[in-house]
Amino acid sequence: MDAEKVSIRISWTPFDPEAEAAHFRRRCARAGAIATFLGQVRGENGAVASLALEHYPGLTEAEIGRIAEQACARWPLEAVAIAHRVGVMAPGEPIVFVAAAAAHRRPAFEAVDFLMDYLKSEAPFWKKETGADGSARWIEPRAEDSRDKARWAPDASSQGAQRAWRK
Amino acid sequence: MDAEKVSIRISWTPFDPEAEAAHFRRRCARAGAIATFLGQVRGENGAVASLALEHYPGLTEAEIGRIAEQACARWPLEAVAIAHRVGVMAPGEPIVFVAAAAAHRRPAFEAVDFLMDYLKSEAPFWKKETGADGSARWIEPRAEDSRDKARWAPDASSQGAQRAWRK
Amino acid sequence: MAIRVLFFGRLHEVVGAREREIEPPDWVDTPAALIDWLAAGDARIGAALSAPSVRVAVDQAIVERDSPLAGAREVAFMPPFSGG
Amino acid sequence: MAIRVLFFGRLHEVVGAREREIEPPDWVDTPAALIDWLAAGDARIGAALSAPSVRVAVDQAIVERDSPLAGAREVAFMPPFSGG
Repeated sequence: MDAEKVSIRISWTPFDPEAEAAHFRRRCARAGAIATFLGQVRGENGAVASLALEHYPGLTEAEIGRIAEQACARWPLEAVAIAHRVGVMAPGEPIVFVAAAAAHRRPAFEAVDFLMDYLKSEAPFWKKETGADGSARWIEPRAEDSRDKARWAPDASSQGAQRAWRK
Repeated sequence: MDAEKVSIRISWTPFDPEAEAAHFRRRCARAGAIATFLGQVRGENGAVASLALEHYPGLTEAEIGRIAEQACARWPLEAVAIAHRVGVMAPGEPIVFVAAAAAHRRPAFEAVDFLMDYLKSEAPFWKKETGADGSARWIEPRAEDSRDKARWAPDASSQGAQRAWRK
Repeated sequence: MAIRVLFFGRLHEVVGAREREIEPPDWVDTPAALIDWLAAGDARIGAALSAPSVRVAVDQAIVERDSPLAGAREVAFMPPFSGG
Repeated sequence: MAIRVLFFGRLHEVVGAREREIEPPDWVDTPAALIDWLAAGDARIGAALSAPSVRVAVDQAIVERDSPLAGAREVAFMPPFSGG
């Protein structure tokens, strides 16, 4: 993996998305375009009390590394950062932060979009939501998540997949 | 315009993208998804000395407001922020910061992508680049920028335009 | 009545000014007529302001070149935008 | 040789453990055979581990259920991922 380009962090404690963003920006001050995504725990108007995320230490980092490598092979990226929280989180807390830097905006946008679709369904994380009423349920990928990921297949007709980016 | 949802800022002095992001996040702590884009002045390996951006005070804010309104009508957004620098900038300095918050990630991504395409070609800004050799040139939209914007037309076949988002 | 005319981007370099206070004659009743009047004696200015890519705003609203100019206080000539 | 078996997500609730140290007999030479052995006497465990949506990793590499298990130190059963 291109270790200079890719940074991956799994955190058991809350992380500060703006600190991650500032750190990332210092790594790629010459990039014209930086796209980011931040996922936060949804409280669903009080219906959700907490979210527990578990992962498979070692394999999770390796699989995220593979996903980031695919993004770097597909788009001319200057840098990629992925921070992912594990453990028990309260509504409003950051779960995932993804950033991609490139010379121009389209590869940066598409890479972050791609990374999120793959983190959702190709990285070993498991989410359990506990409701305000004490009920707990494991969250499994939605049909929408598979459709989103299918956009990146080599033969997909979506604009995201059609563009060929050269390094 | 939905003034509670939309924040627009034109700045003659450098702005701090992470401060903008932190402020935005405080406004939408309940959003599950926040997508951002940051544009920075490209130095082109020393070929560019500075970038001067002019705007049309009053009309620029109004046109950005119209663009943000279109985004809010098209996607179920919780908040939108746009910060745009004007004046003379050095390579590496932030030019534009766009953020969109939504319950889920696709509307947030698509709104930021849309906002950038429209800011490029529908908001009254003009860029003049001064080279390290002292030469100056006005920057005009590239063919790519029109193609990018065309993706959002009602009859475009791109995935971005095909999806119908309901409030 | 006096009209303030603004020239943005490369147009201010062609015209040689960022803005002008003018008092045009009565026949100048549309942006198109204003271009003819401003360009009198300088074909380069005429060509620059008439380019199809140039947008015109009257009192901070983007309009067509044949819109009425009656009562306008501010007219702006805007070459292609390049924000973001 | 002892194998450490990991059960992630809802599987640890079905199995009743996050991990188990086991010493399976020689005929347990693939993840599929390991499932049969682990599920002996508990059809619910068998059904949960056999579900097509469950992925198997051997020594931190995702593999098919009929891959060889010889020499494996760690086997993980992983229900559908839900990261991000």
